[in-house]
Amino acid sequence: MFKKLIDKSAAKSPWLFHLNTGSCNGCDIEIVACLTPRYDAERFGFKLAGSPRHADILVVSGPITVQSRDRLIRTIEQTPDPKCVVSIGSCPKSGNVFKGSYGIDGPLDKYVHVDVSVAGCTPKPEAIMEGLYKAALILEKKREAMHK
Amino acid sequence: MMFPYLTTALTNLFRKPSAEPFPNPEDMGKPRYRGRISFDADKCVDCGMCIKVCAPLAITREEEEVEGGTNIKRSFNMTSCTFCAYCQDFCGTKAIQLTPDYHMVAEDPEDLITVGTTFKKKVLGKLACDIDNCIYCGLCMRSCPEQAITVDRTTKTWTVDHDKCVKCGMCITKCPKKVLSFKEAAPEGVVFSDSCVYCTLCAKKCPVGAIKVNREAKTWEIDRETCIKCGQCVTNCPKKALSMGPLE
Amino acid sequence: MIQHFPVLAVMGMFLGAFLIEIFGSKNAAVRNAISFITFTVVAGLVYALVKPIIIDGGVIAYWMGNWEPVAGYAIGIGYEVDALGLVFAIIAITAFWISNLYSFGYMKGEHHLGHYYTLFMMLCGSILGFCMTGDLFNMYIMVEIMTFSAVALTGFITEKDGALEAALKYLVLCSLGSGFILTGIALIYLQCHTLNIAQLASMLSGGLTPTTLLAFALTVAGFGVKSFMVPFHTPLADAHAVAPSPISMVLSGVVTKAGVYGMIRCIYIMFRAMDLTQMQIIITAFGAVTMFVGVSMALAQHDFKRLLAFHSISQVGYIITAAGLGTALGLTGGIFHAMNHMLFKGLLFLAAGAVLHQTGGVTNLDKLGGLSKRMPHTTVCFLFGAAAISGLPPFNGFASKWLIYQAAYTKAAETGNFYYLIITITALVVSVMTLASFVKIAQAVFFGQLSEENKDVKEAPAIMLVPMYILAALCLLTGIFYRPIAADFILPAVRSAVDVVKYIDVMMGEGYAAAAGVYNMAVSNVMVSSWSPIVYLILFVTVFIAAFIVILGSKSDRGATVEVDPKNAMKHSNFFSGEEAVYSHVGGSDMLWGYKYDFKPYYRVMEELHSGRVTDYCNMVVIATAIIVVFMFMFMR
Amino acid sequence: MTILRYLFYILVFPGALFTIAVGLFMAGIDRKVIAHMQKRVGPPLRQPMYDFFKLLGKETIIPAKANRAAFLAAPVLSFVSLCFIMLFIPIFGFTAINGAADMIVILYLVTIPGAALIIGGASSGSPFASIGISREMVTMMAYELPFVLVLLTVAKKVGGDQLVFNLSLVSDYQAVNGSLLSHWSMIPAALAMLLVIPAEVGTQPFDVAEAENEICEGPLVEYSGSPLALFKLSINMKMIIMTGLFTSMFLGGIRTGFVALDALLFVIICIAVMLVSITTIHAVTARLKIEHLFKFYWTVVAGLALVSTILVWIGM
Repeated sequence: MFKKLIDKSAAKSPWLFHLNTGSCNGCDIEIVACLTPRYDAERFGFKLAGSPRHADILVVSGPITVQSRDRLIRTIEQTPDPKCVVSIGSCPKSGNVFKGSYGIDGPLDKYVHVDVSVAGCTPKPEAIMEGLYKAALILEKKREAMHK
Repeated sequence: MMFPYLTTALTNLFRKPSAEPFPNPEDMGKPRYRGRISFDADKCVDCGMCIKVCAPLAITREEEEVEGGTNIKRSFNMTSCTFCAYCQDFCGTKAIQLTPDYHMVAEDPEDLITVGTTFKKKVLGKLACDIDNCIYCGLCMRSCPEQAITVDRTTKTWTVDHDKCVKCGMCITKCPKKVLSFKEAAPEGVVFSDSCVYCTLCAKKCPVGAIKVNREAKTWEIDRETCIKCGQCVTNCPKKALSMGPLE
Repeated sequence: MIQHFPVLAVMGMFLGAFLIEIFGSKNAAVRNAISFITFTVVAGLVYALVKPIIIDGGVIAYWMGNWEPVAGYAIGIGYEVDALGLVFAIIAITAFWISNLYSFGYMKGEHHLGHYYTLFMMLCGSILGFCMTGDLFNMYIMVEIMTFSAVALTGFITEKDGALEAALKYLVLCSLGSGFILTGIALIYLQCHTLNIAQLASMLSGGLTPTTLLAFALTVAGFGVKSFMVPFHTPLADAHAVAPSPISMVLSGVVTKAGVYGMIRCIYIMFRAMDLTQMQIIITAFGAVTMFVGVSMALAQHDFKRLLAFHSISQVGYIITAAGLGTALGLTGGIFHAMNHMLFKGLLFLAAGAVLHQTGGVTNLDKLGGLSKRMPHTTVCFLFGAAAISGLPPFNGFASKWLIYQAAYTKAAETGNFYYLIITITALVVSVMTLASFVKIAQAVFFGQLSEENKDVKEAPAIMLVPMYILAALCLLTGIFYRPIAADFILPAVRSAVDVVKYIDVMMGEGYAAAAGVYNMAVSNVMVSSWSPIVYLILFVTVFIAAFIVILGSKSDRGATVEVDPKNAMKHSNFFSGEEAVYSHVGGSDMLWGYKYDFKPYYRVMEELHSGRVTDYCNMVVIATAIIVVFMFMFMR
Repeated sequence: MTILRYLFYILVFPGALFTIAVGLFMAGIDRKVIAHMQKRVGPPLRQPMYDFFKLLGKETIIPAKANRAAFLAAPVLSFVSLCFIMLFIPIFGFTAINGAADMIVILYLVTIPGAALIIGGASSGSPFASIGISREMVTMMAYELPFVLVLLTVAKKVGGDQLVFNLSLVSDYQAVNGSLLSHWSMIPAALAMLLVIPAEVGTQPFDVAEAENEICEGPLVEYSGSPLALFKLSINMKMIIMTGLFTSMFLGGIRTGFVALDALLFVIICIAVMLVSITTIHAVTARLKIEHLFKFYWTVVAGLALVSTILVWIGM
C-alpha cells in the first residue's frame, strides 16, 4: 500500500553515518559544515546518525589505515540494506599523499563498492552535498530493486 | 544570562535564512579555488615536471611508440590528487590548470580522471650551447625539470648532463639569446696531441690493445672500433699528451 | 465447628513440624509429603474462614479450654479472628504454601532438611497464631517463636559466608525488639491486670496514663523492630542476602508484615490512638523515612538479594505510612499493599533464588548478566514482579500504591497540612526510584551480555517455575481486578480494624463495650477515584497484538527480518564503534551514575550509619525507641 | 455500537491516527522552526513522515546477543501505550474514555514508553545501550519530582480540600474560572512543567540518554528498520501527549461546542506550547551532563514547582 511512499521516502530522508578511517580531519569538518546554516543539508533530510544501524549512507573519509580496516568492514556489514557508500575526498579512493605507506591498506574499492566518489582535498561542502544527493537518489533505486 | 543565543534565535525567525540555494550548477566556484584539473595536451612538452612534483602520485604517463615519435598519454587522477597545484606551478608551458570547478562528483570514478595525449617527435642529437654567445644567465638551468644543466656565472661555465636530459626543449624555449639547440654531437674518443714522446706506455696500459705506437717511425695509431674509452691511456700518459674529447 | 478452625490451623502447623522431625528427617519423599499435606490442609482451614469472617463480616472468638471470662475479666487464653487478622493470616499461609513448593526444588541437596522444614512450619504456625490470637502474651510468645525460627532459618546454610553473622545480628536486634514488647506487656499487665486484647481495648479507651503511654511507646517500637522500619532495618539486609530464597520470601513477605500487623492491632484496636494527630505524624514520619532510606540504599547495592531486601524495607515503609494516616482509605491501601508486597516481592525473591540456584550462588550484580537468553521464564516472572513493585499499571503494585497516594493526598487536602503533601511527594518519587533500581537489576542480571562463566546456565526446574508463575499471575490478576479485591477482601479488614466495639463485644460478651464507654473512631468514607484497568488492559492487549502482527510480523513491504546465521556473524554482532564485539557488560555498580554523583554526601552519611557492627545497630534501635518514647510523652499526654 | 465507538476512539480520533498525524506534524514544525531560528531553511514539514516511512522500508537486523522477543516487543509496547494515553487526556470538553483515569494514572502511564525504551535497550546487549538506559533512568528520576509537584499543585488549586485528580474536572474548573495560567500563583508551576516536557520527550539539552555523538543514540543503538521507526514515532507522539497534558492542565477551559473545532484549537495551542518549551530551548542550548541534569531538575525546576505549591497551599 505504501510501497511508493516508502520508495520515495528512501530518497527524501537519508541518514548519514560518518566513518573516519584515518582522515586528517579536513573532510570531517567539511561534512559537519554541510549541516551549518550556509549549506543546510537538513533541508533535504540529511541527518547525522549515531549508529550504523540507523544509517542509509556511509560517508567514508580518510585513507584506509590498517588499524581502521577491520572496523570499516564491520561497520559496513552492520548497516542495514538499502545502503550507499560515499567516499569523501581523495584518500579513500587512492590513499592520497599517504599512498604506499606501510600503515595504509587501501583503497576503499577493495572492500566495498563505492557508489559515489567525491573528489577534492578537501571537497567543498557544496560538492559533498552534491555527492550525498546523488547517493540519496541511488538509495531510492536500491530500495525499488529490493522488492523486485 | 543563561541562554545567550535566545535573542538571536528569536530575531532569526523573522530574517531570511542564510542558506545558499542548492543545487546550483552555474556556480563554478570562487576564482582561486583549486578544483578540477584541465590539461592542454598540445602545450605539453613532456618534461615530466608535474609527475616529479606530484606528492600523491596522481599523474601517470604512458608511452606509445608511433611512427615518427611517441604518443604520451598523461592522466590526472582527481580521486588521488591533493590539489596542491604544484603541477600547475611547475608546468613551464601552462598546460596544466586547476580550474575553480568544484563539482567533482561521480558515480563512476573514471569521470574523475583528466586525460591528455601529447605527440612527441623523436629528437636527434644532444643539447648543445653556442658558448661564445652565452651570457650565463642561468635561465636554462632554472627551467630544466631534471636539473641537467649547470651554469656558473663566476667561472663562466655551462655544462649539461646528457644522462639527465629528457630533451624536453624547455631550456631552448627559455633561452634569451637563443644559443641552445639540439645538435648531433661529434663522437668522443682519445685525442692525440703533439707533445707525445712515443714512450709506448699507453699501448702497454691499454686493456684491449687498441693503441699501436711505433717509436722508430714516431707514429701513434688507435683502433676506434676496439677502444672502450676507458681512459687508462690518458691517466698514464707521462707528458699529458692524450686526452678524452670530441673527435674532429 | 468453624470456630475451631483457627486453633486447628495453628496446632496443625506445629503438629506437622513435630511429625517431620520424627518421620521426615531421613526420607525426602515422606518429608515433602508431610509438609505439603500440612500446608494444604492448614491453608484449607484458613481459607474456610473467609466465608464467615470476611463475607459475612463476623468475628470468631474461641476460648482455650473453654476458660470463658468470669465477671468481665478474661482469664484464659482467647483466640479471636476478625477480618484484619484473617487477611494477614491468608497472606501468610499463601506465601508459605508457595514458598514450601519452591523449597522442594530450591533446597534439594542441602543437609539436615528435616530441621529446615520443622523450623519452616514452626515459623508459619507462629505467624498464623500471631495473627489469630486475642491474647497479648500469646502474641508475644508467637513473636518469640517466629523470631527464633526465623533466625535459625536465616543461618540455615551455615557454610555460607556471613550466614551466622547475619543470624546473630538478626537475633540480637529482634531480641531487643522482643524485650521492648515484653516490657510493654508487663507494664500493661501492671496497670490493667489482664492480657486479653479486647478487654485491654475497653480498659484503655479512657485515655492513657503515663504507665500505659510508656507501654504503648515500647510496644510500638518493639513491633517497629519486628517490621524492620528504618532505624531498625539494619539486620534485614544481611539476613536476606544469606538466607535461602524461600526463606527470604517469607521473611520479607510475611515476617515483616507480622510486625506491621502487630502495630496496626496495637495502635488501632488496643490503644486506639490512631485518631490522635501526633500519632499519625510520628508513624507516617517513620514510614516516609523508611520508604526513602530503603529505596535509596537499594539503589546503591550491588548484591541481588541485598537490593531486594532494601526494597522490602522501602515497601514496608509504604504500608506503615498508609496505616499511619489513620484514614480508611489509607488503611485499605496499606493492607492491600501488604498483600501485594507479599506477591511481588515473593516473586522477585523466588526469581533471585532461581538465578542464584542456577548460577551456583552468584548474587553479585557485577558478575551476572545476559541471563534472559538462558532463563526466559525467570526473566518474564522477574519483569512481572519488577513492573508490579515499580507500580506500573495495570499491575497490582500500581493499584495499592495509587490508593496510598490518594489517601495521603486526601489527608493533606483535608487537614491542609503541608506535611502530608511531603509524604505524598515522597511516596510518588520513591516509586520512580524503585523503578530505577529494578532497571538496574534487569540490566545487570537478565539483559546485557552473558559472561563466559554463565554460558551453560539452564532454566530453573519446573518445581521452582510453577510457584513463580502462580505469583506472577496473581500479581497481574490482583492488579486488574483490584476493585473487587479492595472492596470485598481488604475493606472488611479495614472495617474490622476500626470497629473496636464489635471486637470487644464478640470477645467479652454483648454490651461490654458500651458499658466501658468505648466508641468507634470516626473514619471518613473510602472515596476512590476511578481507574478501570480492565478496559485499559483489554484494549491494550488487543491493540498490542494487532500492532505486533501488523507492524513486525508482516514481511510484505519492508526489509526482511533476517535470522542470525553464523556465516553472517559480523552483521549480527553488536555495534562496538566498529571494534570486534567483546564482553563488556555494564554491571549494576555502573548504573545510575548522575544520581549517585549528586547524592554523594547523603550516601557518605548512610555508609557511616550502616557500619555492619551490631553495637552500632543496637545503639540506633535504642535511640529510635527513646525518640518514640520522648515524642509520645511530649505530645500525647 | 459501543465497541465500534471505542474502536474509533483508539484507532482514529484521539487515539492512534490522530496522535501519529499530529505528532508527525508537530515534529515537522519543530524541525522547521529550529532551522529558522538557526537561519537555516530546514526540512519540509513532512520530513518526519519521510523518516518514518523510510525506516519502515529498511532491513531489520536483530543482534545475535539480543533477546529477540523483548527486543521486538519493546517498541510496540512503547507505541501502543502512547496511543492509549491520548485517550485519557481531555481535549477541552471532550475525553474519549471519560473518568477512566486521573493524573496519577497518566503520570504512571507516561513512564511506560520510557520503561519500554529501557527494556528494548537493555535487551539489545550493547554497552552503549546500557549506558543509555542508565541515563534514561536518571532522567526519569530527575523530572519525576517536579512533575509530581506540578500535578499535586494543580490538584490542590482545582480541588481545594477535595481530592481532584481527574483531568476532566480540571478542564471543567478552567471553563468556569479561566485557565490556570491566568492565576499568578500557578505560573511557576507552569514554568516547571514547560521544563519537564523536553526531558520527557527527550529533546536537546535533556537528551543525554539518546546522545547520538557520545553514546551512539544510547538505547536505540542496535535498532534498525521498523522497530526503530516505532521508537522514533513514539518520540514524536510524546510531543503531542506532553504538550496536550500541559494544555489541559494550564490552558484548558475553552469550549466551542464542536469537537472538531476544539481539537483544532487544541492542536494549535499544543503547537504553541511546543514552540516555547521544546523548540526554543532546543535551538539555544547544548546538551547537559547527566549529573547536571539531575541537579537542575531537583533544584531549579523542583524549586519552581515548590514555590507554586506553597503559594497554592497558603491559598493564593
